[in-house]
Amino acid sequence: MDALRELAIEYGIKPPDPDGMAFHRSFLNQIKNFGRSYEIGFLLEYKLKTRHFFQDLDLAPVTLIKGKLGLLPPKVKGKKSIRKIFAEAEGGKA
Amino acid sequence: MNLGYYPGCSAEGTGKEADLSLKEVFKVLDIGLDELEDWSCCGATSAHVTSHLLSVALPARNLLLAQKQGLNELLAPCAACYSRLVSSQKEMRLDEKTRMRVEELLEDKMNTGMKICNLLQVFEEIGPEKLKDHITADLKNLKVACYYGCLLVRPADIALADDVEDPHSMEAIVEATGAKTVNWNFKTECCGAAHSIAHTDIVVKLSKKILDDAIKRGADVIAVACPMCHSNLDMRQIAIIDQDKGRNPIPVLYLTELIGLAMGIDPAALGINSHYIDVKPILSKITKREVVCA
Amino acid sequence: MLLQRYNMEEKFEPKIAAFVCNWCTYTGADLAGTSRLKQQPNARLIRVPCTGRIDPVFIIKAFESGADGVLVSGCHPGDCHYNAGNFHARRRWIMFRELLEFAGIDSSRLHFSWVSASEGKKWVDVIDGVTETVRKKGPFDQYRKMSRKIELPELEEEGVEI
Amino acid sequence: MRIGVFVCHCGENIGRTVDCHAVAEACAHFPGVAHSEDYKYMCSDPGQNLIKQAIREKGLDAVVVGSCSPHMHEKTFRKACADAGVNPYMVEIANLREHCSWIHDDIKAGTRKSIDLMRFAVEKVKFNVPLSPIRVPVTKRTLVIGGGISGIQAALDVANAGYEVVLVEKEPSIGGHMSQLSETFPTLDCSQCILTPRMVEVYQHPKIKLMSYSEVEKVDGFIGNFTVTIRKKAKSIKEEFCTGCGLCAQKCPIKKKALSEFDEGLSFRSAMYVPFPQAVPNIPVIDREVCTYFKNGKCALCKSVCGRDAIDFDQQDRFVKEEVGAIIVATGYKLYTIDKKPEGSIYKGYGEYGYGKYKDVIDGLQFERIASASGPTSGEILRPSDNKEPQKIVFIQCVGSRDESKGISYCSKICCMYTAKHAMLYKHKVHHGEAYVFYMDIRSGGKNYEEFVRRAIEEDHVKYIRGRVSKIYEEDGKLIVRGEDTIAGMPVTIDADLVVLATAMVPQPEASVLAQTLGVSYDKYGYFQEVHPKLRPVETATGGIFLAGACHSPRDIPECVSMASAAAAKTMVLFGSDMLEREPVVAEVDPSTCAGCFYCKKVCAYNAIDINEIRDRKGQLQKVVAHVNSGLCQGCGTCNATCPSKSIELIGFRDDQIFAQINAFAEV
Amino acid sequence: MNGLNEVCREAISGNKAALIIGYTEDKHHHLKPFIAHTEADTDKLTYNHNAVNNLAVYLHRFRNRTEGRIGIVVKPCDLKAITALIQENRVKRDDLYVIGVNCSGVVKDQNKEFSKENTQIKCKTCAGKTPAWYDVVVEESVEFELPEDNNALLMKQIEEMSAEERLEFWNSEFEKCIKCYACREVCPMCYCDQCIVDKTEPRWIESSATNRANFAWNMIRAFHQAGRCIGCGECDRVCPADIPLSLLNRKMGMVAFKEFGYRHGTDMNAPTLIGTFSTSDHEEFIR
Repeated sequence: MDALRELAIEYGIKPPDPDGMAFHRSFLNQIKNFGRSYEIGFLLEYKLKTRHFFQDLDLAPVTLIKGKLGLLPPKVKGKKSIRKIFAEAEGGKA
Repeated sequence: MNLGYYPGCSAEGTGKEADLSLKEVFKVLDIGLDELEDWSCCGATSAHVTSHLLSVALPARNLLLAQKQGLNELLAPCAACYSRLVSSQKEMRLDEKTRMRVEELLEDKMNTGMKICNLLQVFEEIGPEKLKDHITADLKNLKVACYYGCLLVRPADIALADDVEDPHSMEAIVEATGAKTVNWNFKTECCGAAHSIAHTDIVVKLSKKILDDAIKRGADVIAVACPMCHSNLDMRQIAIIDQDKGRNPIPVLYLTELIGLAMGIDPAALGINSHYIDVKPILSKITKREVVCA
Repeated sequence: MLLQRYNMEEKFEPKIAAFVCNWCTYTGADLAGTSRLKQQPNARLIRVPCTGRIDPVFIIKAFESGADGVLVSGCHPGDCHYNAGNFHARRRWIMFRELLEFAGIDSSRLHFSWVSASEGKKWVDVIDGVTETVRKKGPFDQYRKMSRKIELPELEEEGVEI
Repeated sequence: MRIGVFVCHCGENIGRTVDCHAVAEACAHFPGVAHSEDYKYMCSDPGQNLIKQAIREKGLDAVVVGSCSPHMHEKTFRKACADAGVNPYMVEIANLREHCSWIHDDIKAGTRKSIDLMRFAVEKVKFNVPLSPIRVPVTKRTLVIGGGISGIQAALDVANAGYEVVLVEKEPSIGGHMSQLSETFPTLDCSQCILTPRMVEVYQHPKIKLMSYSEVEKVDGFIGNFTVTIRKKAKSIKEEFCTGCGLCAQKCPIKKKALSEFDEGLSFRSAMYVPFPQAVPNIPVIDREVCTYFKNGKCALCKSVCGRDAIDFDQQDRFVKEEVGAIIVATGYKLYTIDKKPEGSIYKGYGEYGYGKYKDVIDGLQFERIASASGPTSGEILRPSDNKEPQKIVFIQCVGSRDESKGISYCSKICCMYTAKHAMLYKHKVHHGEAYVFYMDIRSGGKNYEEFVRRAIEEDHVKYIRGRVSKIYEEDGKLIVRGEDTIAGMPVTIDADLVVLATAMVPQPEASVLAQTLGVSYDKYGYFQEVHPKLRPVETATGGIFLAGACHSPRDIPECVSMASAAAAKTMVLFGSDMLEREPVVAEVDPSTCAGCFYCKKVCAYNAIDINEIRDRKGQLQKVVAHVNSGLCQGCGTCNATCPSKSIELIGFRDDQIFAQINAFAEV
Repeated sequence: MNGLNEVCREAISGNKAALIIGYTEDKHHHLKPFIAHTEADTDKLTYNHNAVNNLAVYLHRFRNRTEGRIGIVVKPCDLKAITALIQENRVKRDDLYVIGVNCSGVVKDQNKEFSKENTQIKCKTCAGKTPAWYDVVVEESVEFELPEDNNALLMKQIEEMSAEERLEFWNSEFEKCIKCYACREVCPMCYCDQCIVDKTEPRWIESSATNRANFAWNMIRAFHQAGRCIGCGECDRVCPADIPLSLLNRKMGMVAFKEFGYRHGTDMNAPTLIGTFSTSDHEEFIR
């Protein structure tokens, strides 16, 4: 399954489930940029991608109060290696 | 005994109480946790559904760090992280080519022998006896539905559960705290997992079934050992309640929170009040154990 | 080397001692015969009930009697007429051939095979294969030399012929 | 020693590529050879007469024949020599045909090789010694272990042939699993109707000694001469007095303490009980675990009601010795433990199917009892939980069987058939009911078997779904069965009232223990191991011990019966002669040099080596040495090769005989 | 910790042992085996770097004796021999009273001082300075400089040779063999009442002084030790011709471990290597 999906992406076939793909892309972008998932950044990107601006807005305040959303992006030092991994994954198709 | 600790992203966000309670409980158990320095995300579902290399290399980076840090056992309390780390390790053990490719990327030799364990395994190792020694509160009035979800039992050769179809290891641990476990049907059903955001409807549908059965079997609370499951059963329960008003909510606790409560640790310290579904109702069922003097 | 032992025209024919079990390999060889499968004439079979009966010393003895190569063959694991004889034999061989190898007997002179009663063809392949390998390897003169009396230093001058 | 050499041309067969005359010439010059000749057909009468003649005229005491493979004519020539007064074991055969003439073209090479082969034989025969076959007396009695259909059949066959039989059954009654069955496939005739007469026949047979409620404790000796120790468990009843009136069992007040084994736990039985009405022998036993008398000395009601004063509370287990010549093992099977995995077992269990958790998830044998007229529901199909008639019933095949992950890789063979039977029985009794069968494959090999399954599908409209069930759980009194239909390629959910699991057949748990007692091998599951899977399927590696029925592998009634008869036939072959003749090719120990390291014992596959203590007159232990039980020894010689001091040798293939051949190699 | 003599005296007086196999010192200050039967005897017992003999070999003398346990002074390395003998049911654990000594190494040559050069090779590879098991243990283990493992080097050299060279090498060694069988006599694992070389009907090993006879003898000896030698190196020590006999045994030991993960004399309950088998024993060398 994963293999097929990966091939589809490789051949640029339009995903039947754009939201799902948007989710994964936005998620991975956070990791590419910050090394760990950065939920706010991720939600923003996702909403921009999918235009579901109002989804889960109700939950946002609660979540913030409960301190379940890190406001600042995480800081991982070894970003170099992570970037490298992504570069390889995106460039070197295999 | 010192244990390598890989918190995983959720520990910093939606699953922070998992992190808090784990640390508290291990303090009581007097087991040191060496947090993996500069750890990064395991890539989670998103990696393995989009790029095979990512799904191996991202966890590999962390394994390598652990190796450099001289850890010989690594605890990944998040079932998803655990699954990714082990899969990656296994793959590199079995597939020379992938391993070399990853080693090249990370510019270091990989030792694929490190022991990785999830919450259930670590508590099995600690053993119910040792747990019992630290139980101070009385949970005998508390009925718990132990929820494993997917990644604690599947894939069989990664999760290494006591029984793929009908696991009991979590029950054993929960019973050690003195709480009662309920016999229910959906302990290994899927909650919808990573669809939480993109397909909330699916998650709501699946999670509802799980919650319903737990309630029907008379559980006061659901115990989980996976932040993903937790946020689906806890956060998404709001939506579920919105859908059919008047249904009564059921709190969802991390295994470590439950143990923490049994150990008489201050609920706040365990992060209890950062749940979406209020946990207080069950706190009332937990009484101080009257100490019997011998 | 050949020339030392034989005059030009006669070409070296290896002597091969084959220890075979009665129930599988010997019968397999019979089958090769009844099927008229031609094979090299160098091997001489010594029939024992079971490979389990074969003492490693037999192999040394065979070399002492001037064998250039030795073949040991029996039933496939699990087919042993005596249930487990060949399993015990196999374990002995694992040890013994390492010992001989270490002592300087080249493994190309010592061969093992499983040949069942139905494997006439395989038996022929084994025999021809072994014969060829040993033929390539040449005569085992080195071992033959070992049967000379150990010379005592002072006798050397007088030069006892060997 | 005067050796005669005879070279056979085998017509052209040897003659074509071997100069037989030259071979005979050459042999004449071998030391020890007193006579050498060649002839066209040695195996022919004139050929044999040549040999006999030469033996007489030249006073030969050993003979070497160069001919075809010993597997062909060794016996012939041995006999010829024996007739002429030369010990048959002083004869050696050189295989000039299969191993020479037939496989070579070059006459020169062929002749040379033939001469070598002859030399080997001559050198060997010099070290041969006159031997006579080992003759052991045969006790013409058979022990049959297990009183199921296999044991019953074997016992009857042997007994009807006129030989005595001791039949040992560990339960209070014979009959085994077959007595529990309702109907039998593919004929749907009533199981007990065909079995009960057999059971009675066993009981009344003058040649059969039936020992129920007994177990084999110890087995000594070897083929033809076994001594078996049997434990007769205390029934707490003097059998000779009991008339089987059953009053004691009726009156026994302890009615609801023990579940009935016969009804597979679906009903209760009293502490004093007869397992089932047709039991043979019809003698009750007291279950001392639950009987109050054995708890606190109270009650003893049975004693007071028994008119014959047959009750004996102080009875102890008794040990009896039986002398037998052959043993037939027929210990049968049991069903795979479906609920949680028992400790240390290789079976993983099926917690997800909720067996033992939900009353209405039952196994095949339990359904047999429910469907059986003599069962707890007297044949009405009612489910255990509330005695209601199930409107929807689901049968699941291959529960355990063919499921590596649950510890069993083999197919239990009978489940496809009995599940079809169950479904039919259900449909015949609950016409409007729905029956579903989850299967992996339908394996209905056997006479009228496939037709039977088709009938279930086509006439009785049983719905077959190809696929596995992932889990079963209870919801509002229904059993929710969730599985997959792999043909439709979609998940299916059935809300059933009753679920029947066709659980795997496994050997009796004590089977492996018995196997060790008998000294026969068994596989990782505990099934007894035959010597040869094709040609000797009912014999074990230990002479005189035979297998019958499901203790060997899963099999149905007809197969059990035929295997039992086969085993019976084997014992009769054994009993055909008063003395057992065996090739004298057995190992022999030289106690003077044996160091008693017992490596020989370790490698012996037949437990043929026992420990012998040598003591002086004062009984002072001198040394401990190995000793070969020539009855058990099969003559493989593995001990000989293993012995470091060569204190144990294989007669007929002694070291000097083999060395002689190896040394002859020098002349090659 | 009590000294050797106290322990031994106590063993005899307390009927823990009927006799004690140990070491005593002769006038050249060499240690030699000594069997103490009485309390008085026990004073003669001693232990030091010169305790070279593997005393396990003397256990065979007391086979089948019934009264009392046999006390024996054991170095960690020699203990393997005893464990092995228990494995092969030559002695019973309960018939023994094992007086373990914490070893500080033993000499090669008793005439020289104990030093790095004069330390037995086995001390380098010794399983431990303390016996794996014992009834009582004595002596302090003192750290000492580990010797060079020349045998390992030699082994390597041999393995690098061609087959022909190897045979040449061993011939040149075996040529020196005078068939005195000291190697057999001193070996705790050679306990046959009559050795195969003494068997004349048929004769397994020719008595003639030929290389092939010597070769045959040494092969048979090595093979009979295959998976059984516990590496005490006594054969090396006593060989008057200084043939590196232990190399052959050591090689067999390595094979046993490589192929079957088996080490003789490490577990008194383990089944022996020869005499058992696994259906999965490797066989890629078999056609």
